[in-house]
Amino acid sequence: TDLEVTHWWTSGGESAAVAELAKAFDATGNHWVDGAIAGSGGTARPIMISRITGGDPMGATQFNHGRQAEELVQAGLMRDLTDVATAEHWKDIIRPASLLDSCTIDGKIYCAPVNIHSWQWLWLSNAAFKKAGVEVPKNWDEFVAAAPALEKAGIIPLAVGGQPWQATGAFDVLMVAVAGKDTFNKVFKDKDAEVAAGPEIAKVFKAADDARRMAKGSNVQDWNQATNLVITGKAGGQIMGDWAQGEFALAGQKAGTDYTCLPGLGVNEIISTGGDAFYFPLLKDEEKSKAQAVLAKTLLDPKTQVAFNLKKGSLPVRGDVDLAAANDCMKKGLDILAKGNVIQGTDQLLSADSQKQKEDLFSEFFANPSMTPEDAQKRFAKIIASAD
Amino acid sequence: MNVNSSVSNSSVSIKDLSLNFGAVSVLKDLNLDINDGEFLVLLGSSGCGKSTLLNCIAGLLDASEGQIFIKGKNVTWEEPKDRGIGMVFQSYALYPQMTVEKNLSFGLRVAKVPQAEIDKRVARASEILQIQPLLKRKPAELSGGQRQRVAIGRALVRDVDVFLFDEPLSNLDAKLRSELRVEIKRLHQSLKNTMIYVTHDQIEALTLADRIAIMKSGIIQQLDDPTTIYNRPRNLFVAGFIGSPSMNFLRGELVKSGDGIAFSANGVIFSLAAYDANEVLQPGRKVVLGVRPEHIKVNENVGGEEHDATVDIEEPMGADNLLWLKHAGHTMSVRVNGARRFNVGAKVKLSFDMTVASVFDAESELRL
Amino acid sequence: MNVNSSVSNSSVSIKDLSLNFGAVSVLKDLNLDINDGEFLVLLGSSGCGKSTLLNCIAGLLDASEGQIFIKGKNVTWEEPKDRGIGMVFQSYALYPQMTVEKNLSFGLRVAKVPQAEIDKRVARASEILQIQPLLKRKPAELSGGQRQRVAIGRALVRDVDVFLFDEPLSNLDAKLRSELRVEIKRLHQSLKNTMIYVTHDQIEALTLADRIAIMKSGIIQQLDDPTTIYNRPRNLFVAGFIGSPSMNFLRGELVKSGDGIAFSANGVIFSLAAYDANEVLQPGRKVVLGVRPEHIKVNENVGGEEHDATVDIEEPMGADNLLWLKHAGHTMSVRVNGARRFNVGAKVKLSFDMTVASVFDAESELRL
Amino acid sequence: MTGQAQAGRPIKLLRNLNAKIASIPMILTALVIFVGGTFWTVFYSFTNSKLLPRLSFVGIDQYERLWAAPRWVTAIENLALYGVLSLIFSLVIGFMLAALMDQKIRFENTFRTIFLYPFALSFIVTGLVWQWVLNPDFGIQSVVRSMGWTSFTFNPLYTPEIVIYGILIAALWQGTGLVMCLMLAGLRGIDEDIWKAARVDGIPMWKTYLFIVIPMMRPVFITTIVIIASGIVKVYDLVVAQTSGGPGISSEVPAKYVYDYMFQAQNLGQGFAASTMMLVTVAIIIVPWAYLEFGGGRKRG
Amino acid sequence: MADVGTLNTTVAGIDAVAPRLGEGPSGAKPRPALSSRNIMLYGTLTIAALYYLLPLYVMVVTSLKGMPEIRLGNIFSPPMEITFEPWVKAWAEACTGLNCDGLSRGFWNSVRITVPSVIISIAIASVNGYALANWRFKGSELFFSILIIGAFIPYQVMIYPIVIILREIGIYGTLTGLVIVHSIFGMPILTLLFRNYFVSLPEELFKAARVDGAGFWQIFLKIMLPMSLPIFVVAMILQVTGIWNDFLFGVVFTRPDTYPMTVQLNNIVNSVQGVKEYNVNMAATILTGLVPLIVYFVSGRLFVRGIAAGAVKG
Ligand SMILES: Nc1ncnc2c1ncn2[C@@H]1O[C@H](COP(=O)(O)OP(=O)(O)OP(=O)(O)O)[C@@H](O)[C@H]1O
Ligand SMILES: Nc1ncnc2c1ncn2[C@@H]1O[C@H](COP(=O)(O)OP(=O)(O)OP(=O)(O)O)[C@@H](O)[C@H]1O
Ligand SMILES: [Mg+2]
Ligand SMILES: [Mg+2]
Repeated sequence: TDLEVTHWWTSGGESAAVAELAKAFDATGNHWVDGAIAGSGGTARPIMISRITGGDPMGATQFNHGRQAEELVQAGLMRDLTDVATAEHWKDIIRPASLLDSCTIDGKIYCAPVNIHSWQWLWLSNAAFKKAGVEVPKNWDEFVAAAPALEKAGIIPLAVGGQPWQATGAFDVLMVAVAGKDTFNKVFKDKDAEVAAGPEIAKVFKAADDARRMAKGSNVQDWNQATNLVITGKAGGQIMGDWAQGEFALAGQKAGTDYTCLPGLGVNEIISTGGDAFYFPLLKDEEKSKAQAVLAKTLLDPKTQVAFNLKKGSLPVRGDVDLAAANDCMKKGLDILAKGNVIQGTDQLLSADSQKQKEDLFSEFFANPSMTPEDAQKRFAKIIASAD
Repeated sequence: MNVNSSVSNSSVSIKDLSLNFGAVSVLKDLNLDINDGEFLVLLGSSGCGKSTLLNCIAGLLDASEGQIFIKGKNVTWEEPKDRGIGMVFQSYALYPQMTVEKNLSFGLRVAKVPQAEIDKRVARASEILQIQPLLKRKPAELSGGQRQRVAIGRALVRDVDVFLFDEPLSNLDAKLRSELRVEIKRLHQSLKNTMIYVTHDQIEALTLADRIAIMKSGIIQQLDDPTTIYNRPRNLFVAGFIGSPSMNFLRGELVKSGDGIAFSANGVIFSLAAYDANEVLQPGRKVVLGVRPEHIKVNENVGGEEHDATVDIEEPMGADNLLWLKHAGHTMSVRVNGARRFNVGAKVKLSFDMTVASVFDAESELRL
Repeated sequence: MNVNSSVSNSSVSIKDLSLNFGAVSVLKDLNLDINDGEFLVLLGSSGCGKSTLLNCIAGLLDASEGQIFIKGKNVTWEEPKDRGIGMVFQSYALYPQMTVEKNLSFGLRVAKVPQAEIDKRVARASEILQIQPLLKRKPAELSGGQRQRVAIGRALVRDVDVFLFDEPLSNLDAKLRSELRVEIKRLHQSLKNTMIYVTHDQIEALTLADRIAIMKSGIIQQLDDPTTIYNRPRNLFVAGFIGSPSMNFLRGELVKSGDGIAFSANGVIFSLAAYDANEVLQPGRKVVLGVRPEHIKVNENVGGEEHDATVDIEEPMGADNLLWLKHAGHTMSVRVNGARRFNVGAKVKLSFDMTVASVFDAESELRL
Repeated sequence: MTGQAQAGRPIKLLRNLNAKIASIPMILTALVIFVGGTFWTVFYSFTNSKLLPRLSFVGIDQYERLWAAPRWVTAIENLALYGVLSLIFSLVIGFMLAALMDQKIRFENTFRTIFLYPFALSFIVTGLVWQWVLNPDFGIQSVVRSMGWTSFTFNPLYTPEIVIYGILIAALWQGTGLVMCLMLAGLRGIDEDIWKAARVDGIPMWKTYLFIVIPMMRPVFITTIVIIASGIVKVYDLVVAQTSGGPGISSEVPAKYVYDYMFQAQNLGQGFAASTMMLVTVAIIIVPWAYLEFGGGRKRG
Repeated sequence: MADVGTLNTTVAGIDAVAPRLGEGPSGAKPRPALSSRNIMLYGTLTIAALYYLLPLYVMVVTSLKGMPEIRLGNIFSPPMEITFEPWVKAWAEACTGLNCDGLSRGFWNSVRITVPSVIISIAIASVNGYALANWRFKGSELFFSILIIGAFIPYQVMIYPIVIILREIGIYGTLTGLVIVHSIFGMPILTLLFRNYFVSLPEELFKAARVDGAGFWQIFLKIMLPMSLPIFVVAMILQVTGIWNDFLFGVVFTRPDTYPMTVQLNNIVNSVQGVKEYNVNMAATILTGLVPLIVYFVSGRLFVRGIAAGAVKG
């Protein structure tokens, strides 16, 4: 049966990963009709949602698991996957458990998580530092200290693309690194505006201010173009999720020799466990419904998980798969995961609305040097106060 | 059918017709009976509502109130095509993409008339109008006069009772205009249809009409045959409107003078002994005396007193010579034979032919 | 300055002027001398090149060949504004967003004339044209006649030697046209400027002109004063063009008849004893006889033989009555007094006034 | 008599029935989509609808939040600046080109085609091309630098203060051709005699244009302004393709705010409130114009 | 004919008085080709033309270069080595997600969307314009005013209600739905164009046809349509380019297998594989714009004429 699957994985590494999913699904005798929508989640999600609400749903669609599809589920537009999940014992194999919690609404499971993405990585170009004549930094502070040297060598210290979510993500990463897990949870989970206005967060804004200064002159839009700056040694480093690894891999670069990765910015080794999940709109067609179940199953199949996540540069959602082929960075991530040093991703904690407001704030903050950290913090606190 | 005895002997009959465009009332309680076979001209200056009236008769505009009968039938709410009318427009309104033949036959084809019948009628119309050689041409390849002939033909083929013309000759130059005028007259003499003809050219009105309806602001001022209209205008407006150059008007009052009545203005006395209706004239009344330019004689006494005047401007027009004279404080136009020439400033003697003059009440403006 | 003795006594002088639009030659080797203070009318049918000639004089079109002198100065290459001309257009060409006053003064302000002088000239022009009450209005708020008066005013304030008018009255209705005609005539009498006036209305030409130049296809057919043009047209074209309705033309030949010469057509003989130039007429020559409608008398002998005719159409026009008669195989128009009425089909007797008739050579079409 | 006539009087609704039937699509569009859709949107702007519309009213909360949002304020400021500039420049450039084209020039067709062709391209394409031409690393800046002026800086798309001008350049490139066409049509409609009268009066060409011809072209200008203005309010694709609103939020526009909040932020209420504000702006400009232009009903014979 | 004879005598008569040409300038005033006026005129036009041509030039040149050459820098320099690789790639090979058939699929989708949308939207709008110009009824002007104001409403305002409406009728995501959406949003400006044009046609023509007995449709089809070529060309051009270039509706109201070319273009341009392949992007951009460009080049002259007839009324 043909099943149309929409997603926004269109960059080099991403589409290679999708190909794995498609291959696995096609192997079950069905057919994966690819509905890639380029741009980013921001572009693609509205299209997916309007198709679902417009009564022309696809067979399956990618969302960041968390709160993006909450209302669709509440409106009864999404298919209940509890039967598949029970049959496949998802409760037991999926780790961390919070991933499945994010898929659960009123006790029913509505999505199949496929990977864990963590944001808390600093990617550094070894070549760039060599050219600038400084050691490859081991943590954020060293990186900031090395910035002048990089600049002198005509290298942009920190690559940040123009897309608003990149600036927001970088800030969240800085927050975990600078202020720690508790503050992070207080702000985003408990929506504590006082903390958000407090001295801890002020430090984070100070760091963000540094990052902003170091990011001047990036002149690129897409995250992978920014990554490309690092790959080519035009930029010193980039704060980006683990998906950036796919780009390094595609460029044939090796962790450790060509580039260095610092989880938690080398300060606080904590990673967030956001990620992607597939949702299945409610379909009238019996055949397709069956195919949906097959797809859900296939997605969590151990072999698929390995193949997909290796290409994607993300971590598998089940702890029982063998990831011998994983590279250095991935292994680091797995370690942290095993240690349980995890936090939930902001996608899971905040509504899309609050996320958007945050994006507006930080994209402005990063682009506009005349905005003081203090002002930005005030606005940040306001957003947190009204967040849901 | 609403056959009504009061309208059965007239071809087109309009009862209490009013028409408003929004708040503007264009036609006001208009009544008009047009006889079978009559050539009626609607004459009036621009904007007086002539076209509006014609469009009402044609059914192109809906009357606000009142009724229209054609051949005794109440057609107030009929579609134009069902009224038995044909219409000819100022701008010809030929269908530019069709040949003359197609133009003529369009209405018939729409009405699904059999082809043989169409051919016959087109042939007849084009023979009457002598446009056979043009049948295969498109309107753009015709001269103005030819176009207008085709436009008439289009009404002709429809074999209608009533022809409506809306200033059909206004777009033509003077020469063609007078030629086509004669043709239309001839057409009417041979077809003997009822024709309603709108114009603002008084020459057309005078030459063509059996009767003329003179309109002003949506009201018919006078409805009479051309001679009556010209010689016995009902009121000041009609008197001034008809005739070129205009009738000369003198404001003054009636006085007793010897045995009869006379008119006095600016201290000059004009005897009205010869005026045709002088029994109704009473001394003391404020009146306006109207004399047409051709009824004033220069240096040639036709009875009555003579008046001194000076030639101000001379306008030779070929057959006629138009003089503008200064006489007792006002300017007067006088038409003399084209062969008689005067110098500007020359002193002349005027003699007024009162048998054909008009006297109007100064207040009601009606002819006495 | 190219003062040239041959042109110094004329106000505008045109030498061998030719003008082509691409391959089309519109004016052909045209020569014209206009005297100081003369009112010259260019008369011709549409497309004959009148406007083109006027535009050449104004400098709005470049001549292809030839020269133009104004007041003795060769202005062939001058800009319009430096030629000492003012121009009045058919469509008025007023600047719509400016008040009348601004319209009048705009050219002067651009030319940096001192304000006091501007005021004086505007005041004078508006007094002459009696448009003082309109000075603050915009063109859209004026009637056609008022607009044309302002357009004349715009030429007036420029204090120019030569006025050019391009059909200034064509857009007005008949009544206004005759009023403004008189005004222009009066203006010329008081200003005594040279005026060149283009029209295709022969009444305007006849009444206004000191001399008329009749044009056809870019060539001047006759240049003479109105009386000569009317009574002694140089050729068939001019004869047919001037006069309304047209001169009646009869084709035939000259024959001997008794003591003198006569004209014979369709077997009918017209004695030419009274013709003014009958000494040049030789028997046997193919000629065209032209008689104006007002020179044919009905049931009234003016000498010569009488001819039988039948009334075909009668066109009463108020002061006159126009008869279309069938006479020996052709139609003839005759103008009689408006009071004389005839029935269609009535038999009448015609008498031709040969003293004012014209005889044209059938081949060269020139008047004999 | 009158009775008879009334009897014959057909039902008003049925007169010209065909015309009414033929207008049904228009009537439906006008009523259901434009009026209905608009009211629906305004109505739901008073709710706190998130991903799906729902009827939970929150008064004017959405509006308060809207006007407190720096991004919205920036977007409005940008729109005002962009709107005024693009209106002025389109008219000025379009008119000047039209005036030049009206000088009976040779190759008129060629020039016209050149000026008009960008209009055939979408804003997406326009945005991409100009993003490329203005790209500091490849485009004009780098070319000029490589010619020796190494300190030359022309990087509008990555400079928040002037990014809106970068968008303006692209918008003008795309749109002035049409304006030129409209103006040219207007110029050709001016009575030949006006030009002649002005020449006889000795008025220089530029003064004739400025004081006589332009005022006469009022209707053309109105039509043109309406066309340009309706495009300005809706500007979206161009910004998305060229800068995505960046750098930061410095090239945001209201239409993008609406789209982002409706769909990306999944806050329909906020998006509806923003679109209602856009609507109000439009209404303030347009309703008086539409009333003047169409409300009175044109006079016809 | 008479002319020749008269010409000679007339001219001869005047000749006797005045000698032939005097001194001084004669004939047309010489106008040098390189007058300062012409230099200004053509200079300005040429500079403007360069500004308009520059992006097209850059697009074409870039699309013919290989990536290494592009990275070298100068976007204005002509390609040292012409390669059609990017074109091939853009047309047939570029990937979005797993689909690597470039723009070719989108092209046919665009054709399938554009043709019916153009035809139907013009058909509806022309009938509207005709009804508004010639068959006014109570309220017709009101609906028209609403329509015109509607032209200003940002699309975003109405997308949501339209999605709901289409869903309710059950044609969301179908070609029919998209055609309806295009017809709706093309309606205001097209109706305005047609209405203005039909108003400018002589009303007497319409009256004559009514007297001839033709009804609503007969007058429209037999009398009005044949006279309306210029305005139909304008409408056609506007709609072909508008619909072909549309992105928002194409993306919201279709599904991936029927994505129009613009959406594919956006996908290709935004599906960055490592470094941006500017040459492929430019080739794709040109390919996408090709259809409207050709339409303009072919019928541009009629466009200007139609604009003069319909859009700009006095
Ligand atoms: N559709 C309309 N709406 C409003 N007023 C109109 C309309 N049509 C005509 N009028 C007005 O009605 C009056 C009469 O118009 P109508 O066309 O009948 O005049 P007319 O006598 O035919 O003039 P003309 O000689 O100029 O043709 C005019 O004042 C005109 O302004
Ligand atoms: N710009 C032009 N290009 C080509 N031919 C022209 C041009 N202007 C005028 N003509 C032609 O020159 C001839 C004379 O035109 P002109 O305008 O002088 O006629 P006119 O006597 O003024 O006619 P009307 O009485 O209609 O104003 C016409 O046949 C016309 O077609
Ligand atoms: Mg009328
Ligand atoms: Mg002319």
